[in-house]
Amino acid sequence: MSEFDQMYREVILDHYKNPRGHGLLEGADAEAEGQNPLCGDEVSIYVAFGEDGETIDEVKFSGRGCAISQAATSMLTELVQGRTATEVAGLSRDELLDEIGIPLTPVRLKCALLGLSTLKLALHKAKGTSLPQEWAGMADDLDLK
Amino acid sequence: MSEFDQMYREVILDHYKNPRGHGLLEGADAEAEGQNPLCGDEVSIYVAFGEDGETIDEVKFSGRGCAISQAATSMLTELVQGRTATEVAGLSRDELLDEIGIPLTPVRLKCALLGLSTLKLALHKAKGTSLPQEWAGMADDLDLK
Amino acid sequence: MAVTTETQRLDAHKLRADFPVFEELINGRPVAFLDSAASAQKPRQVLDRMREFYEHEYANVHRGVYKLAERATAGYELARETAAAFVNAPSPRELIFTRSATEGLNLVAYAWGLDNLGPGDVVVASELDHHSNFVPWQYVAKRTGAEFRVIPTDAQGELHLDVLDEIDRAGNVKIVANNLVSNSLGTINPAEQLSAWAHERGAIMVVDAAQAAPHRAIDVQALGCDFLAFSSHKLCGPSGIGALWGKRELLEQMSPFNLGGHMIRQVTVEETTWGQLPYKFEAGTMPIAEAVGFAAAIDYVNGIGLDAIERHEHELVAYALDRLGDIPGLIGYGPPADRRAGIVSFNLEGIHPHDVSQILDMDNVAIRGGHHCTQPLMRRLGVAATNRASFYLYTIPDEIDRLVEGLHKVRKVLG
Amino acid sequence: MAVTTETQRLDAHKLRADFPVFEELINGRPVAFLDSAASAQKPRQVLDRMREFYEHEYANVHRGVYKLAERATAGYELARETAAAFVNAPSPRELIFTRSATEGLNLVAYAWGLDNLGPGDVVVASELDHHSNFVPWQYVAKRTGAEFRVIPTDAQGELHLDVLDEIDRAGNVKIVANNLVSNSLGTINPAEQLSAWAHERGAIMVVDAAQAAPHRAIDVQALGCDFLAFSSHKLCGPSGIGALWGKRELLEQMSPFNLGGHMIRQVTVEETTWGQLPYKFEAGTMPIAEAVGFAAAIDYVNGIGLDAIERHEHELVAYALDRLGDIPGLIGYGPPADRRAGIVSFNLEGIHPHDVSQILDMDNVAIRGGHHCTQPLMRRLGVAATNRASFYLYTIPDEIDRLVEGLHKVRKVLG
Ligand SMILES: Cc1ncc(COP(=O)(O)O)c(C=O)c1O
Ligand SMILES: Cc1ncc(COP(=O)(O)O)c(C=O)c1O
Repeated sequence: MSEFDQMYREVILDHYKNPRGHGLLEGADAEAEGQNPLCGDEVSIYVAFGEDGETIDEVKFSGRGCAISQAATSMLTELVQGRTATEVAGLSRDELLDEIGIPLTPVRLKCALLGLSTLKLALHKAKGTSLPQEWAGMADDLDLK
Repeated sequence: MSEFDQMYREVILDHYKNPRGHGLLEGADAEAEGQNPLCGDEVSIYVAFGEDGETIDEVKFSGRGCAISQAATSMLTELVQGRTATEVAGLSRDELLDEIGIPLTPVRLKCALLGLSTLKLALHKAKGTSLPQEWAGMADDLDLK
Repeated sequence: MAVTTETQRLDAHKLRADFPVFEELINGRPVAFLDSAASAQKPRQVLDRMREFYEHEYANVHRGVYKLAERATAGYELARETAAAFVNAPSPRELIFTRSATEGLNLVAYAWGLDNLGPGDVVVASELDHHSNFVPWQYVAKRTGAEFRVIPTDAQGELHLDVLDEIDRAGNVKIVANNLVSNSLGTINPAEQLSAWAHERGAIMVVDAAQAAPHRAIDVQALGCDFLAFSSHKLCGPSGIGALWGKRELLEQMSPFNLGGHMIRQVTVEETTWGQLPYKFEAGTMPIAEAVGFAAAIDYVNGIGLDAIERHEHELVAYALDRLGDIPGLIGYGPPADRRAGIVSFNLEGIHPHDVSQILDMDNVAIRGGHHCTQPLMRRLGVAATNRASFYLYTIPDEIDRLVEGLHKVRKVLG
Repeated sequence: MAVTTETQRLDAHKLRADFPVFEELINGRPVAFLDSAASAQKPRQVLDRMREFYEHEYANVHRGVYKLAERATAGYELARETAAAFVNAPSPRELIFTRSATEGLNLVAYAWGLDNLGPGDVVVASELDHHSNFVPWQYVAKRTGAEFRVIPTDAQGELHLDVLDEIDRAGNVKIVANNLVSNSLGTINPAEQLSAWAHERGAIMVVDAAQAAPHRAIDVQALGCDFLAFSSHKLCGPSGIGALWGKRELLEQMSPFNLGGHMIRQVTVEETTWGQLPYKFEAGTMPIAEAVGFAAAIDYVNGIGLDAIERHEHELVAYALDRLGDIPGLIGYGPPADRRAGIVSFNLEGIHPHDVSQILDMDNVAIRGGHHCTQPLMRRLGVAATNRASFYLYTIPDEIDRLVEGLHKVRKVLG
């Protein structure tokens, strides 16, 4: 497989062109915004919990940016659907990166993790907890709020 | 002749160890001080004119510094003795350098020309004229007053 | 018999042999390096000279009387003469080595600005300026209570000079800062005109020549400016060094900027007096080998001829604009070819510049996507970022062809 | 079984083969380079790495997504990690690249000092400090109305710490600045003790490690300081780059110093917000290849081992002090061998240091004569200048023998 096919492989392009979970969520239970100041990618994430106040019932995102950030965020919405907030707040970056399944340079890694970092912040904000050490570094590079 | 013999040749050492014109001159007609801030060499020059107010009757110097600056200033006092102020104010640096007769690097050149620069300033001050362009650059590097 | 004064042409194919970076092939092809506006590649001549300097002439400069120190000092001061002559400075004493163009501009902002600005004063930059010639002025204005005003640009990225009248009414104009060539759009700005306007008001004119110096002959006396900053790394020299030229009277009146070894005359506990120009502004150990490499780069560029370089880039821009015009959905920015330097900036409708440069990179075509350190300009253009291809003396039309091919592919994949 | 933890020895004769400068022979002998305290020579490993970087990995760093930009960014950021680890910084984000130690100290003086000092405050340096760690504090104190106080030294060049009580009564101590190793005398200063004293008073402690970092292991956490500056060129790395380590909380609270490209988050005409650490303090194009060379030098020095280097220099100093003791009319300065780094400073009675180094140079022995950028110390010692011989990992006893021989000759000629 050529470098090209690896990076913009079919599934990435599909998520980029037909993003899942794209849109707003009025009255979300958790939400946050993230930006990658290096390239201007922006994403806002909205989460609605189920009746248990724990299960992720619905997750939506809006934003603009490169194919990697948009596709990764779209894939993320599928990945976390139905899981618990606690579980997702602790989700490892590798789980998402495996799903994305393309080689990423340090610059592009930040694009790929923009959505997940923002989602984590949304969940931690909703729970009143703070981002774990491992993600705080990422939050320094990305503008999360 | 080795590099060594060239630089600290007999005549230089002689002027260094037995400086001519060393001392002060009370009530001098012209005087100035110079310093090489790069190495701390210092020299003060005093001139007495003859009755015509032009001929250099006596010239003395005091100061401390490296062998080159002290010997060069000593040689200078011999060189200008009996000449007119106008002549010496226009003396070319090469005339002194020929007399010194040793190879000089840019750093040591400033040592060698400290005395002459100071003498020129003394004469120009006495005449109320200013240092010519060519010497103004040297005066920037040396602290003359 | 008529004398024809045709500009010398350069042979980019031949010059490329001087640049080791083109020897590395990926899938049989060298990099199509179209990001020289960010930083240029280095010829062997520069690298060789630096190596030779480190191997045979290196020591700390000044004060040392031994042979290595003498050689190092001679190399460093010859570099100063070379850089001063390159911009036609009246004297090498007015040429201060800095880390970069950015540092040169900061030097003026701090050392001139902190002492000479206050409430009621106005500092002017433009929407077209690089952050390095924008943020320092904004910052020093804020620190001193002066006002910061910005000359806007039109949709093509040319300055709206008619706004100057209004700026004039805002207070005492003290500083006008502008880039000679815009790094985002290639616009060539009217520095002479701005200098004259500044001087009529008793203001100083600061020219950011970071993007101009590599590409066209610079003459500080003809520009009529008071300060001019440029960088080595953009003109085939090493990173880590740049130069600031300033008018002697101003430099002499100014406070120093960085303080420390070598820039002093006398230090006592009570007081310190400053050394002569240019040392007053060169505190501590300077980029010594870098200065020597910078001079080697200037020699290299001079050897080719700035007129030849300018002409070469001009031809490349015309060719590129022509070829890019064929790509559907391509939005170009910037003035017409005859009013710009070797830079083309564009977007592909609906496609993020990062994806464009990523896909181009897969075919070893290197361009830059981003805001190019000109966020105010991006805002004016209504975009977050653009793609930018920029050319230099080693650029060949084949690289532009590869860019165009690549863009077609981008559209096919992501369009 | 007892474990012996003998310090590794280094083999200076073997290491010399790494340094091309020693290949040039004059009258059959290489330079006896005894001026490493001013700047060190460079090993092939460093020069090779820089060349390789320029030939295969060079582009401007950050933002670029193409291969060369990626490689350059990786090289630059790896260099940051290397430099941060070298001084045991808690995080590479706290490691800011600068032009030199001097610039690092100025960064703190301006960016921390301008905002945090005022009348009633006290800034403290010492008589032993290099101008680069003296003049910036004096200057920023003057600009802000704070008081500048200096810890005096005794005749051997050791700090009179009993004066601290009096300094304490002069006002609110806000900054204590001191060098870890004196470049003029080799004195090793009590930085931990000064840090503790500073912190008891709510002051910040700034350590100038320019002369210490090449010669002994540095641990910013053990020193307990707030800022620490050092230079590449003194530890076998290229000129044009240095590093400043600072405590994260302080760096985050501080204003930036140089302003421009890359150090911003968002720029608008009204306001600019700063980027994250360390970029907030790295405006414009940085010394990219120099950072990579700096890291190669750190790797080189680490490969030999700082303990081995320290031991080697210690042996050389003891040998030199012993041999110099035989020269009639020689006046030595500085503390005993066991309390100093690899530097010996002396005068020959009645002979100007310039003549000493000039005559030594004729036999290709390179030492430095001058005030070594420590005029206040020279005043304390009652001299205008001293001769200084300084050692590094490639120094061999034979070079000290040549120095001693040369000094006998100086006395014969000029005594
Ligand atoms: C103790 C000390 N501090 C500061 C400096 C300044 O270092 P640099 O010239 O690399 O900025 C030096 C170097 O001479 C030094 O020896
Ligand atoms: C127009 C312009 N000004 C200033 C700069 C800053 O130059 P440097 O990064 O070399 O300091 C640049 C480089 O990007 C530029 O293009």
